Amino acid sequence: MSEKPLTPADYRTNVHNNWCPGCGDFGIVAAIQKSLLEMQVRPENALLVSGIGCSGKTPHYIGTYGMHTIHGRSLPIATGAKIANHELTVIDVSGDGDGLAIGAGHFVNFGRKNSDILYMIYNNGVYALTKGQASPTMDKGMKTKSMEEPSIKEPINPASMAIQCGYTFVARAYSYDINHLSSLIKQGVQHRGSAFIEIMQACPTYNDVKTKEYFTPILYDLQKEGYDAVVKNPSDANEVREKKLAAITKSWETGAKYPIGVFLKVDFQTYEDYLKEKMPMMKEKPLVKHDISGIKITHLMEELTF
Amino acid sequence: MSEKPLTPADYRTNVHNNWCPGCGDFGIVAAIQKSLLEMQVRPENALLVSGIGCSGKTPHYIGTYGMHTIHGRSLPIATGAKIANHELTVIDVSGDGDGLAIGAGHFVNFGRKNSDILYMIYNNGVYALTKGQASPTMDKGMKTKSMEEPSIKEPINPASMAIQCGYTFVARAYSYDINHLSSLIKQGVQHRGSAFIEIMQACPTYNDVKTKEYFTPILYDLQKEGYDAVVKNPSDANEVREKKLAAITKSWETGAKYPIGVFLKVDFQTYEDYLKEKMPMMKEKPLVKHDISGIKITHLMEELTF
Amino acid sequence: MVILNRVCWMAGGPQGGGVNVSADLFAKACVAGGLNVFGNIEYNSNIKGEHSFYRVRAWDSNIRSHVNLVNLLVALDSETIHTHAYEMAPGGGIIYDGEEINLDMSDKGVAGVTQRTDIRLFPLPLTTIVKSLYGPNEKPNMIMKNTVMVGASFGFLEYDFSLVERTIRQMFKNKKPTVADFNVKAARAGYDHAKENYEGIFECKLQSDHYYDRKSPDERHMLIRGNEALAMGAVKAGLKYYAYYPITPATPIAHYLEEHSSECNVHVEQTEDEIASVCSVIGAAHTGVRAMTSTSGPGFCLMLEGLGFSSLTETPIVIGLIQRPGPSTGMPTRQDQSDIRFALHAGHGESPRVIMIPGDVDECFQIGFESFNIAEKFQMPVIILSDKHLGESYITSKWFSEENMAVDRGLIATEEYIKKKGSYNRYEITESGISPRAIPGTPLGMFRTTGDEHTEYGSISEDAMERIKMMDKRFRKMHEVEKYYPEEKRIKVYGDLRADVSIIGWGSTKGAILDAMEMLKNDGVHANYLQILSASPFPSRSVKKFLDSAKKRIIIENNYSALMSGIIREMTGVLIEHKIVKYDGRPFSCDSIVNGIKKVIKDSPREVILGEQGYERAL
Amino acid sequence: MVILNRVCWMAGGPQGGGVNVSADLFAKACVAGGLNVFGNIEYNSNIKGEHSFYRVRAWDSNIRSHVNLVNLLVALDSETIHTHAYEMAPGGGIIYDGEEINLDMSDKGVAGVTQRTDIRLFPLPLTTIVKSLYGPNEKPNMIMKNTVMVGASFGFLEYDFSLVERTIRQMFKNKKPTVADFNVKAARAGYDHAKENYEGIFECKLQSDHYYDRKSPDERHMLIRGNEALAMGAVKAGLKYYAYYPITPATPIAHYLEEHSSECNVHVEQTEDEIASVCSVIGAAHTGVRAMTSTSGPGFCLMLEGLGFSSLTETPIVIGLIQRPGPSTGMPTRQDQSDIRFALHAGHGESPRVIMIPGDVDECFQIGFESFNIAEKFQMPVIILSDKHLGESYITSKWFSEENMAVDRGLIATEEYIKKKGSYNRYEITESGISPRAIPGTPLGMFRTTGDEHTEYGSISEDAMERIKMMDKRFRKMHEVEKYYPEEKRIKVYGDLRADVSIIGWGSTKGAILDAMEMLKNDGVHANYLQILSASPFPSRSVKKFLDSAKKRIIIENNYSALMSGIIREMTGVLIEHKIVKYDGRPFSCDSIVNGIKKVIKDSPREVILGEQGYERAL
Ligand SMILES: Cc1ncc(C[n+]2csc(CCOP(=O)(O)OP(=O)(O)O)c2C)c(N)n1
Ligand SMILES: Cc1ncc(C[n+]2csc(CCOP(=O)(O)OP(=O)(O)O)c2C)c(N)n1
Ligand code: SF4
Ligand code: SF4
Ligand SMILES: [Mg+2]
Ligand SMILES: [Mg+2]
Repeated sequence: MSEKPLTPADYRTNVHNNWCPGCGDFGIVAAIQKSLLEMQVRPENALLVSGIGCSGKTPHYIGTYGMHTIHGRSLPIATGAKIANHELTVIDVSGDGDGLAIGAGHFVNFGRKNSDILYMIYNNGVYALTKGQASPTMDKGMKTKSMEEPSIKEPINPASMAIQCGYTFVARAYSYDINHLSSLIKQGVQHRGSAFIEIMQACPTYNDVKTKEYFTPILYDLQKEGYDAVVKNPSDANEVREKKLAAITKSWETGAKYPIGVFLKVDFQTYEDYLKEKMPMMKEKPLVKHDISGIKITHLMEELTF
Repeated sequence: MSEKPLTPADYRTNVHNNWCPGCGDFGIVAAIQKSLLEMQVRPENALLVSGIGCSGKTPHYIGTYGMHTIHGRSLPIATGAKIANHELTVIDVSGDGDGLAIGAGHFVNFGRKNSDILYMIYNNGVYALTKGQASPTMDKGMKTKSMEEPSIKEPINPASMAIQCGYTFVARAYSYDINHLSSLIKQGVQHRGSAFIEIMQACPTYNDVKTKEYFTPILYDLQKEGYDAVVKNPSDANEVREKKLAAITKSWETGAKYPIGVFLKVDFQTYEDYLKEKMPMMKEKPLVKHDISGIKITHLMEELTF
Repeated sequence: MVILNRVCWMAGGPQGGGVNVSADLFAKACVAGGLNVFGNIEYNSNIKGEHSFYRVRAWDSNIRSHVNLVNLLVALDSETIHTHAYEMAPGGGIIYDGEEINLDMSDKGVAGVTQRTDIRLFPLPLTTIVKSLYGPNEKPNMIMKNTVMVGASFGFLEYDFSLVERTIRQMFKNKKPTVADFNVKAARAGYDHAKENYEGIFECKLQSDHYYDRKSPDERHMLIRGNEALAMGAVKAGLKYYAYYPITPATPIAHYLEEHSSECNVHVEQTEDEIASVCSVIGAAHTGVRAMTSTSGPGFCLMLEGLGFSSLTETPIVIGLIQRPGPSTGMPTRQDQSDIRFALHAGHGESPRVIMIPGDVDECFQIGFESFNIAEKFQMPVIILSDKHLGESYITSKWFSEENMAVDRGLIATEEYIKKKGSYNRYEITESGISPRAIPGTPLGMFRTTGDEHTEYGSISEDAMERIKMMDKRFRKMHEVEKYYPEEKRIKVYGDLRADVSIIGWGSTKGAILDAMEMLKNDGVHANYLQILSASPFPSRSVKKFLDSAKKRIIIENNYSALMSGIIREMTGVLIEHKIVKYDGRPFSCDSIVNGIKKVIKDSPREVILGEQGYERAL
Repeated sequence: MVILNRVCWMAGGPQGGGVNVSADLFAKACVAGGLNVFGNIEYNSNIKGEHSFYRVRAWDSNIRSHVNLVNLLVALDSETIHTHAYEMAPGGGIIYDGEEINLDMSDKGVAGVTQRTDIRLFPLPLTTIVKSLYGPNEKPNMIMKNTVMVGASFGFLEYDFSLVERTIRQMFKNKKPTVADFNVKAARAGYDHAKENYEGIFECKLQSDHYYDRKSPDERHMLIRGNEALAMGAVKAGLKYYAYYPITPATPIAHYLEEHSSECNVHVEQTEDEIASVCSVIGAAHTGVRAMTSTSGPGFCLMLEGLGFSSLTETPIVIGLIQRPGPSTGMPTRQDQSDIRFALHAGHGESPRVIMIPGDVDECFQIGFESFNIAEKFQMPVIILSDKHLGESYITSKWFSEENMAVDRGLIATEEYIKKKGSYNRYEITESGISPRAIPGTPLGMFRTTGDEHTEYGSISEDAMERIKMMDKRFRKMHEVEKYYPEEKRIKVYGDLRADVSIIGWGSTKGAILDAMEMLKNDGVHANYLQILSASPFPSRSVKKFLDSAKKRIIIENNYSALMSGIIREMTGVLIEHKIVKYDGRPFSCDSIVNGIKKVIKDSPREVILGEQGYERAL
């Protein structure tokens, strides 16, 4: 391989894009591409995994390896991929139905592992690809034009839930702010451990409430306002607890001021670090590079011989 | 039916119980029976739903209606039952594997509805019935005698998670403290909306770390220490937020002092209230009592006629 | 030559561009005039922009399928013209925006319409017409072009405009009155433009009130889809709880019920996934209400533990399985019939179930109703196997008869019953295998059910003899189902007993097969047709009888491996010699079936594989 | 009369009471002496207290199943005696705690042992013996009673005690040395007590080194279970990632691999559910490692979307499906063979897969290995269908041969390959249907896969012609599988070609069938037996050939509806006249099969249903 610097073209594909005009997803694709380019992650060393939904189509438009998988299951799939080759940059993207309805169990349990994957949920409040039913993030009392009646269920707050579930980098972004989002993606990829970004994604077709006009006046950048999300001493349980509570508090803000930016960052040992301790050969190289020809099982048979 | 007062015998069954000697589950059964008796809930008007696990066997030992269902799915099953007959007292009990691993998605999404069900998780840190693997509540670094290596995953804190997910009554109890537990069960049943009780359940067979000896010295009763869990004005969003944060903070306490008791109680409109508003006949009587013979669909055909 | 009351009309264009509304209007206006209509839609798993189209066949006689030829094409964009030019009937016409679309595209290398000299182009000045509808200070809404084109369609067809107007007013009756007014105006402008500029040029004509009299009470017709008919059957049966997770093509059932939730007192729950859907249905059914869920393949994959639990615990649930092409996400908005074996064997262990297969909207309604009686009488899950084509295609149908439809809830253990008996065992071993069930809330009926194997009382048992008794009990119920729902009801035979070819089919192929049989008859080929309406219990004797007396046997299936032929061989021993299959994600048209059958008659191939655009491969 | 080297020994008692450890010791000590052993366990879905038992058959010749008669019963409680008295062989003996259990229970109305005059009771003074092992200030541990009883067993059998001692030391080698010492002491005490008090009284004897020479390198034998053999095959194949969610009876595979994780560099992941198990396996396999999961019915229900995705995206995964009785939770710790149709048709849509069915531990090992080659060469899911009986029963087996086992990873698109080709299409249409796959990390190989139908490039396509091409491509691979894994490998035939009866079976019934055949031969009945090792691709021609040349055909299955007979009829047209089934949650013993076959020969019933305690029903 030539090692000349990568260009934007390296992150594109020729696949016809059929998202609606004005969809926030375009911005997300651009931000992923921008961040990979800026980090000079080689396309062959990145794997983008997605579920099913409008959001699910993302990998088709990005020139890395990609898996457009099944509804709600992208996280476990990404998990397996990461363990098979922990040198890959693995990014998982889900819709809010994908990740918080059918996939909620994986969302919760993935948080427990601190595996070095960046997970992003496109929060558009609706099941877009199935034509606009309420997703679990839709506000109670809210009604879009495609709904018969307003929602009567409390919404899930994805960022807050991620903090609760143990993700060690938690942020929120806005699909139309590509620069800010791509900077968060870079931080998320570079973070060692499980990173989560909730992306407020405009769906002009089905979500006629949470539009650009809705968001623009209320968004503010946590970091610009001096919010310090970083745990200085990860082995200080008190500091961790305080920072997490502060992060949850921030993530609950609504109304006239709606925060984007980083809520929490704490550096713990990653899941992959633990596995390397356990399996000597994984420390040397990723599982995928192990030579599997000619394995002998004599010692296993010996054990069962009396 | 004779309406003479109910006695303990009304809540028993003749089913042979095969839990291990000393299992905390015995205390839970006793507490459920005691609370139902004290509330004089008629056995025919209560439905106990469970999943699979040692915990799952609970309904067999209690003289109400009961459903011992499938692993991780007791909550959705309970949900359907409650809507079919909202006059029933519906109590759902799960194991921690049941409710927080395979069933975590339902746990999260049930919290959104404020349906009038009491949900209890038996937190014993292990998958007991499958012989002692770590459950999602097992502490990181902890190792029971049945495990090969210590757990390398962060635990889920069920009470905290319940607060995060929108349950409107959240408490923690201890399986060997039958009086306290049964008082919480009564509160949970009487609470209008989704109630959650995390029960620290001793499993002497597989969890040789979190034993009676472990718990006895550290447990303290929140209410005895004057902790006020009740939201006075549920329409005051600030008070709700403050109380929830305080509840989360409390639920995170560990070490020398470990709280049991009520973390949060807030009274919102229930899911069933909303449905009654929507369906006129449900206001009159539960769906199960509607007369379904001789329904006419003329008006539906009329609509499609041009 | 005038072709009267036999037109295949099509609208095509980008998704979200108004194809559906235009075609709805066209179809409904035809129905308003008493014509028979069959309409089917092909669209992508996409929200906006991809090409979609909607065919409407309006006919004087009772048609039940589409044909591949188009007489009149309304093209909302140029892609539509190039995509569909090949299927235009000779003499057919294409309506499009002459001011926007330039059809001289030979230099761009686009094949298609420019090479057809046998069709007519109707380039309407749409922008001009739409602008003319507005006042000088109003901003013209170009979406009105669609209405103009529908209006023009009726102009070419010389249809009675008052029917078009009435339909528009009915369609927009819930909007501001000006909306209807404006649409009428636009349609009229198109209508007039066509009449004025192309009078007599187009050979197809539509007349109203040809086939049936919409005013006579016994002759009332609806324009209905299979999904709606199914939902109506369920409402009629007393459905109280419907749970779903959105999935094409099953969602429309939920949306239909949601819209009618208040008036029908049916609760529709959108759950967090399909596991929760089926489980909440089990909870509701256990608690005594009639409850149902519907889904398509991916969702059904998630329902199997629930299905098995329902069968083992003898809880009566109904599941609609609306097929689409798999495996995996496959082709979410397309047509396929490949889940029949899956439905039969879904779930671990051996568990009795009933699988009912409607083939037309009337059967959707009947089965939508009857499934609940069967589920409750025999206390087992009933799967209704439908598909995208049956579920989403529109057809004119007489009003359903509501006669002789009695709700039968099966054996219920009431308080009185239990008192009389003295004790209550939920899973009492009986001769029929059916045990009266107590509904929670019933005094004295308290029992515990379990997904474990159990005693009559309902407690867990691992005893070998109890196991045998319980397995036998549950399977005995299948014999009872066979009596209640006898073979005569599980098959239908159409056509002469003595026929040249005998067709076997199931589900939504019915419409195209029946239409094809009529076409074949005109060509001197006499066919008969056995429709299988149940996969479990399987009508083995009737199927064998039919097959044994057949001359040339052809199975027709909308899947790759002709799954039903395997079931038939397993159940009857008969190997059907010829297969006609289609697995390209599209339904059969009647003309493609005619071609396939002719191929079989001519060359006797083992298998004919059909596809779009006349694709045909014989093995 | 002395019965030499043919003993059926059983230990029974409450779960958690030491049955397993006792029986392990007994079995291993027999193996240490070069005897053939078959051991199987019956236990409840319960942790402590319910009755469980463990049979060990120790034999001079190659046995592969249990028989229903017991020669020597070690009863840890009185329930064991009353439960198993009926199955004692005449002349058999029962060892129990004579100081605790009073067998004169006639007044309590307990039937059983008290009515058997043809067996011997060995009431040992266990408390006294155990106490005698301890010093005056030590607290005696009564669990030692179990070891005393095992020791006594060998005393009755006059076995070489040094083998018992050696086995104890090996079993406890990871504990403090005093543990082994103490157990040896306890066993010795039991041994001596039996020898001293009952010398010559018991007719069965065991001698060491009878059948094979454990010291010769080619004759090394292991005591192994199917689950372990499967895991060893997978390790040999280069397994790197194994995911699971706990479930009986599949968990032992995971535990075995977990124990060997560090030395074999296999990661074992306990996921949050079975959906995550199969999905993470897909992710790992896609990323280039050999990956597997195993489960039982309830878990398999949750894996179907993953299975379909794997088939459609051509991702090579291996799934072990270890059957247990369903439906639903059923009987979690018991035996059944009823998921074969489910495995065949699991998942919506039509998706190629391979289903391999081991019948003994050697085949578990072979298939555990070969499944990965097939999965990767043909890029599709492979299901290994095993069951509780095969997975959890112990058997002596020669060391597996590791000869001729080559890892074949199929077509991989390396950087060089792609460079040479100039471009890369992941789903390139090829004659074989197989397209080289690029592993993430490979420069130039970047592609996007999808569960939607797709183009060769891997992007979503809803085009009708692309669909046909892709379906054809995927199914073409099945033909390639048939070549690589030919019919000769998918069946095995045992016995004479010209036999009185021809048996057809699959999976774990193999051991009992082979043993039954030998027993029948002694009775003058000549049987042959066709073992089916693959459900997909199905060995239709070979099965038909075998059936066509058979005189009397009997299918034997551990399920209710003889599912394989349906598959055979579907695939070959042949209706097998006789069925022997068992669906009581227990495996066949060889003697029950002998009885079943004799019944068929005598009365020619359509079906014989067998159960425990000699239950037999003929239809
Ligand atoms: C098991 C399963 N159930 C249902 C579906 C249908 N389905 C496709 S996309 C989708 C929802 C998408 O919503 P979301 O995840 O929010 O993504 P968005 O389209 O909003 O980006 C659903 C339910 C499916 N593909 N698989
Ligand atoms: C789908 C499915 N997967 C796995 C199992 C096996 N299984 C039975 S109980 C159990 C775990 C029980 O653990 P928990 O929920 O914590 O309950 P406990 O036994 O500790 O009370 C599992 C995994 C099952 N029954 N169903
Ligand atoms: S429906 Fe919404 S989310 Fe989907 S492509 Fe259109 S705008 Fe984007
Ligand atoms: S294993 Fe644990 S949870 Fe299960 S019955 Fe025994 S003590 Fe109780
Ligand atoms: Mg969404
Ligand atoms: Mg537990």
